[in-house]
Amino acid sequence: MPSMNMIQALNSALDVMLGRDPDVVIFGEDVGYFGGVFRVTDKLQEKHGLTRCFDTPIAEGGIVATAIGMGAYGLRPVIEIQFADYILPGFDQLVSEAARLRYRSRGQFWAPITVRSPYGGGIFGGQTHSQSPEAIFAHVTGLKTVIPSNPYDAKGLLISAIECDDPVLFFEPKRIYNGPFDGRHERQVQPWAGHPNAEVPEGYFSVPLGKAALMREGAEVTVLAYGTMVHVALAAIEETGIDADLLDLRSIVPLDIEAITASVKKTGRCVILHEASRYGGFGGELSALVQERCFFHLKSPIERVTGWDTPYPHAFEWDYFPGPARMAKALRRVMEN
Amino acid sequence: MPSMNMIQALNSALDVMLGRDPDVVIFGEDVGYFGGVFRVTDKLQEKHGLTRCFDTPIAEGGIVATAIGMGAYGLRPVIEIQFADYILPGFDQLVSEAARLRYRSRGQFWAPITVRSPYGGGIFGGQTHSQSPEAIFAHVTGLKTVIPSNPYDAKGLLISAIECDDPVLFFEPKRIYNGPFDGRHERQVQPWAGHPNAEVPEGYFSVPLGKAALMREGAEVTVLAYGTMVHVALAAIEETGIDADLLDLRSIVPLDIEAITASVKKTGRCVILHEASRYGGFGGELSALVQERCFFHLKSPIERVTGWDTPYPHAFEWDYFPGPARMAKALRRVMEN
Amino acid sequence: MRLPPIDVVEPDVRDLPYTMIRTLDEDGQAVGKWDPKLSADVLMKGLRAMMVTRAFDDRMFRAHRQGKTSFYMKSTGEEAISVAQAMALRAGDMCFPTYRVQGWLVARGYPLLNLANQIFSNAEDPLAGRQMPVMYSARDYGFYSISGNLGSRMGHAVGWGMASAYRGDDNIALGYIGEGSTAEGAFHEALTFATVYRAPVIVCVTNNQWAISSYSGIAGAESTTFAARAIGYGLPGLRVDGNDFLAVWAATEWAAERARTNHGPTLIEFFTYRGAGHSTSDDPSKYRPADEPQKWPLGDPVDRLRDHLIVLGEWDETRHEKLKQEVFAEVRDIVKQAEAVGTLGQSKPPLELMFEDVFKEPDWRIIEQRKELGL
Amino acid sequence: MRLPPIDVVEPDVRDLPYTMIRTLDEDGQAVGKWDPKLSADVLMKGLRAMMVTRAFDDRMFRAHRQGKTSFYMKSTGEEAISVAQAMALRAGDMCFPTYRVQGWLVARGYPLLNLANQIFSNAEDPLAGRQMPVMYSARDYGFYSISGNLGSRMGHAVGWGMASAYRGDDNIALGYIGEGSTAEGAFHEALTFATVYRAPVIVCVTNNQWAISSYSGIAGAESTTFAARAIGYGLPGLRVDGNDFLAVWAATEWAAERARTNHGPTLIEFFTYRGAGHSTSDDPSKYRPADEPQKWPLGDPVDRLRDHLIVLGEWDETRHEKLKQEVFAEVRDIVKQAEAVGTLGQSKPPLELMFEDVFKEPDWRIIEQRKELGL
Ligand SMILES: Cc1ncc(C[n+]2csc(CCOP(=O)(O)OP(=O)(O)O)c2C)c(N)n1
Ligand SMILES: Cc1ncc(C[n+]2csc(CCOP(=O)(O)OP(=O)(O)O)c2C)c(N)n1
Ligand SMILES: [Mg+2]
Ligand SMILES: [Mg+2]
Repeated sequence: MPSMNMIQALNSALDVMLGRDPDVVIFGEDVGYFGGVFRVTDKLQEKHGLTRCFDTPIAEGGIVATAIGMGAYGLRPVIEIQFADYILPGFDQLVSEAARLRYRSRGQFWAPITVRSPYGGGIFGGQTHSQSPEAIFAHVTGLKTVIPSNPYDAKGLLISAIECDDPVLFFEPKRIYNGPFDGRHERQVQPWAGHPNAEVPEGYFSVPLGKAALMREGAEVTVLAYGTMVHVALAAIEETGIDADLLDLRSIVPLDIEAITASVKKTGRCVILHEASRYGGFGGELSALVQERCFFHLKSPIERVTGWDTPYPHAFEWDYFPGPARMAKALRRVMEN
Repeated sequence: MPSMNMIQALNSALDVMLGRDPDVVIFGEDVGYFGGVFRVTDKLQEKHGLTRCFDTPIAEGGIVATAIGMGAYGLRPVIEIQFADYILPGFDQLVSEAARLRYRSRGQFWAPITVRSPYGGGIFGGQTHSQSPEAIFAHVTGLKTVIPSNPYDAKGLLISAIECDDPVLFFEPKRIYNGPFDGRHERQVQPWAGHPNAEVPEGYFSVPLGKAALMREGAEVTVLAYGTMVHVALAAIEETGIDADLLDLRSIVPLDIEAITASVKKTGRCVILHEASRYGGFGGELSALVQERCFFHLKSPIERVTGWDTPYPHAFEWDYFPGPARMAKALRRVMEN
Repeated sequence: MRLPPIDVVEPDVRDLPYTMIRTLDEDGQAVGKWDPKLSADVLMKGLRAMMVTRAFDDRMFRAHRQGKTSFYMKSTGEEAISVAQAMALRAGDMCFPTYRVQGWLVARGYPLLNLANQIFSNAEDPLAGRQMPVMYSARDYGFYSISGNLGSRMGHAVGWGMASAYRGDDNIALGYIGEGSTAEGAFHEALTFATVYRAPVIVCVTNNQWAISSYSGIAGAESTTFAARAIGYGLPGLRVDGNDFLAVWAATEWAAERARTNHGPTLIEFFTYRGAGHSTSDDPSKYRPADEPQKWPLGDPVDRLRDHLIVLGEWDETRHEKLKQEVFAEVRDIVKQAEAVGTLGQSKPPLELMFEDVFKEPDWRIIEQRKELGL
Repeated sequence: MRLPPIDVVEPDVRDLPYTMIRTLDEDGQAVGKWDPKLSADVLMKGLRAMMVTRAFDDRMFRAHRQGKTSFYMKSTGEEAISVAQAMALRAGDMCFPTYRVQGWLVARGYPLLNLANQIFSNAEDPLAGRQMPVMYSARDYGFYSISGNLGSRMGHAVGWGMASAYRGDDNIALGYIGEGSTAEGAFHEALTFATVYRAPVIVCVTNNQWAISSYSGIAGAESTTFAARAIGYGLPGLRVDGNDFLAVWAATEWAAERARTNHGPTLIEFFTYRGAGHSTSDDPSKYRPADEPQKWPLGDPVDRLRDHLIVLGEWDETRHEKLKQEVFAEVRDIVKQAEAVGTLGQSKPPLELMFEDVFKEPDWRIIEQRKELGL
């Protein structure tokens, strides 16, 4: 099986879907001729033509609105928002329109759109090229939110997102586009090559939305993570030698609640890890759900390891980023009870 | 002391601040000559002049952007977004600009703006005149979010918000503008007149941001609520006869974490009540914070009583709205342990 | 007033945004090159649809006063726009409506009973009680889903039109927006996309002079016309007497043919007047002279079409009065049927429907919460 | 090309968006009514500021290749716009910049050392390491806080100008936006507010032909000019040769006087060319001919001003070469000073600063989290 990095896997998913379904169209800022600032749509215009993959004006609200209108006609638009930080001008379109169209029209119209966007930090992108806005979308009824952590899932989940008849936010952890970064930034960068999840089939396959992946099985604590943080969690687990169940959530809407509760009932402990700032972040929802469903199994408080409640600070990236050291501390703390 | 309903109290706060501070300007859709669709700015233009209180074009992003620019110059704009549902076109301005300006400019510029907006349901306003978006703002570092539950607090908190040098979201529970609605919609509407918190001083006074109000003292369970839900909680507490501490949070950023933890450590139980849909709502953050800080004091799982995870359904308003019956059930459940 | 060929480019028609296209003169004669030369049958059909729309609006406004519905919005004085456009466009075309174009549904034959059932939020509400009154959706009648938030669907019209072109269909999109709502950024983004992709779309600004309590000046009307916005994008812009059924029809046909033959988008400002209050929640006497509607110089679209038919010898006062009563009775009877099903609070759709269509398939949250409600 | 009085209304200048205002002809002569008639000293000051800006850009671009900074963006070829405008406007005026107008800071005398320290994110970074390189903020130099997100500060310029007018001050605001970013809804909302409130603001569209890999057509340039956007609002729109220092100056003075004397906003399109790649992350050879910059018909703003000074007899090649070396050395020495403080990763501001200025006063979250980090 060919080895792909995350960019190649995403590109392959788009290529496959353009080939399979004439209703799939791809557009966004610089995605056409240029192939996207992160090269995810590289060569797709050349191969599938100008009407299948094209550039748009710089107006995220307009990009989403256009996609919704196309979706209402019957197409399956896959749009790219160049950085998740720049999705906010399109927020009203996503919340007031895409998320609500099916419900308010009683199923007469719907928006089968996929919104791809690189998110998260770790690339010295500063305040507006590093944020993790997943929590504000998770709160919006009618939107699905997917976050892959490796090339295999990236391709399989993106294909599922495109085939889904609901609007899907597909956040791509840009820090792991080229390698499985585990937060140890002082170490040399690792490529995906050789990683088991970098073995990606050439053709069509899909990974279902709403199913978490058990990345590591253990008895002492349950770790919940997604995106880049899955790799950070693994590093911390190794470092501490604590025997943890590590769940890669893969999608936060729909959420694999069964897998989460089953694991916490088994381990009696839970640590949640995400890059976004803590207050009001998705970790709060996860903590509440676990507490509600596993209260009598819990041996120690559920912990959240997250970014700080500050804007993303350029020069302090590694002080802000919740790396293995902070995660290891939390793992040791929960083991004290 | 004069008795005021919430609209009169808010109007009085604006009137007082226009009188005290020449830098205060008020604007928004229909707020000038007309006095606002909910009459909160009634007569202010007539009394203070066209340049102090005026109408704007229908563009929420433009309204917020204009306020930020004025704030950077040195004014203290107080803007009205006609319904909280319509704040989303201004979301990027609030998050990417207002919330971040002080931090990114290292204090050279800041946005001392107050964004007033009627929010919440209970008035048969349907999908786009009923939503409660507080959670998405609470997650944004750099924004404060205030929600009053009665006329006295409404005036005192609004004055504090206007005097605050940080951007403040000021959500007004429109269902209780005219009376303390407790969710028992089949009963006759109550006016504010006669309610102790409807006694409001004519002149200047303020209620600090970040201090919860203990609306009722009890030993068995802690109830956390804000806005309309404070009254719903009271009704449920009476109905069940359960001896509850009821905290009216009044602001969710900053949050009165001391009051919350002290109360839960005392009672060992906690029920959180909000109108917004549950998943990713602010209740999740509250639940997580309480669990992290009071874990070893908890006798039973922290419960969340909220709106359902559907868009706000017009005809099913009272099936969606988390009224006293649902709240009472939760109170009884937590008392089982 | 000249009638330019449909393949004009904007520089050739840069004067049009500053004039006004009219066909019906003071005496009810159709004059000038823009006369669409419609048959008497078509004119009669249009007249009737406008009268039904107005009668229905009046009835529902009263129904609100009687507590039978939570909310209502009238289109009084603006009926010519939606009715003429619904008739001038094809079945495959899609309009992206505002809450003030119910005339489209009437002209297209959407059952009034559906409208009434939605307005009463009763068990037969076609949108299952999920939407307010007037926020209709009727795909089969070329009527896209309305929502309370303003301006945000113009971009959907552009995308829908682009999809039609992508598929090689010749369906076109028509988007409505009030003059006040043109201030929203979404309006500009839609026009930019329409321009760049040459989308088959007609952008209609219904300038009824008011946005709740604000005069059109709040959106910039004191500096130029709304039709002139088109020049900023290099698009043809027309300014049309919106109370002139024939002018509305002709301008719409011209723009539709441009769109269908791939000559790109057209922006049309319909100059009209909001005859009633903004909605049942509004009291216009608070901000405009009570007699302003009567004083409106461009007249009433129903009267003007009636007079034209009379001038043509196809119609007279007595028949008009008879038709008025007939229409009144028709509306009354249908509303009675809806009332029999139930009005606000007395009847509502099955509760399970609250939980459907959030997603195509419910996830565990919906399933659990439905159980919590005992369903 | 006529020079209209500053109290013109848009209909009187509806032709200007379709022409181009130029003063420097092929031979370096200043011709026409728009010649601002500047003294040789002023011209020299401008020439030097443009040369410093370019030398600094080149140095920093190399610094990135050497891993000394995380990111950089050059303004090569566009220096005349920011330099001439910084000089033509007053100390009390405020510009709302893009990331491509560093010439403003150079012309206003902002210490190059501050720029370099921010670019290296070192201990002396004036913004405490919170911002990327090039996202400057310098209130005392009339330079508003830049952020990565595009278009969203034009409305701040309008509000700032309105506040100045409210206070009775005569400070005006100048907002910059790239031609690609004019597609954002925020641009339209800002123009609508500026129009409705007659704000003392100059809206500058720097049309450098490219938006990363997209040609200006992606924002609508194939249908009309960006200056023509002004007509849509009834505002005067000027289209100016942005590589002509004198024309930029004259157009800016004209618009500034209009704003200062309460004649309202002006939109100016500066026609220029992005001489370098979009940023250090970009490779323009992927999407445009390598020799396009050389082929650019409107020339290089530095060369054109140099030639003009030579024609005036105020300057010659040898002195120009000497100045070039002098400027090079000045930049080199200052950058060396900054390198001595430290470059990316080797030096950074005190960590406590990460937690300051989130709010005016930290709340318990900040205080607890600072402790968690052991501060
Ligand atoms: C995004 C948004 N902002 C504000 C409102 C509140 N609102 C409802 S109707 C209206 C006035 C609209 O005026 P106009 O666009 O002229 O349409 P008209 O009512 O005149 O047909 C306003 C401000 C809204 N519904 N949506
Ligand atoms: C809201 C937003 N969307 C997208 C981007 C990504 N982006 C950064 S620069 C750029 C191109 C801007 O082009 P233009 O406005 O012409 O300015 P120029 O770079 O040519 O000076 C884009 C798309 C962004 N920074 N902000
Ligand atoms: Mg209107
Ligand atoms: Mg550009």
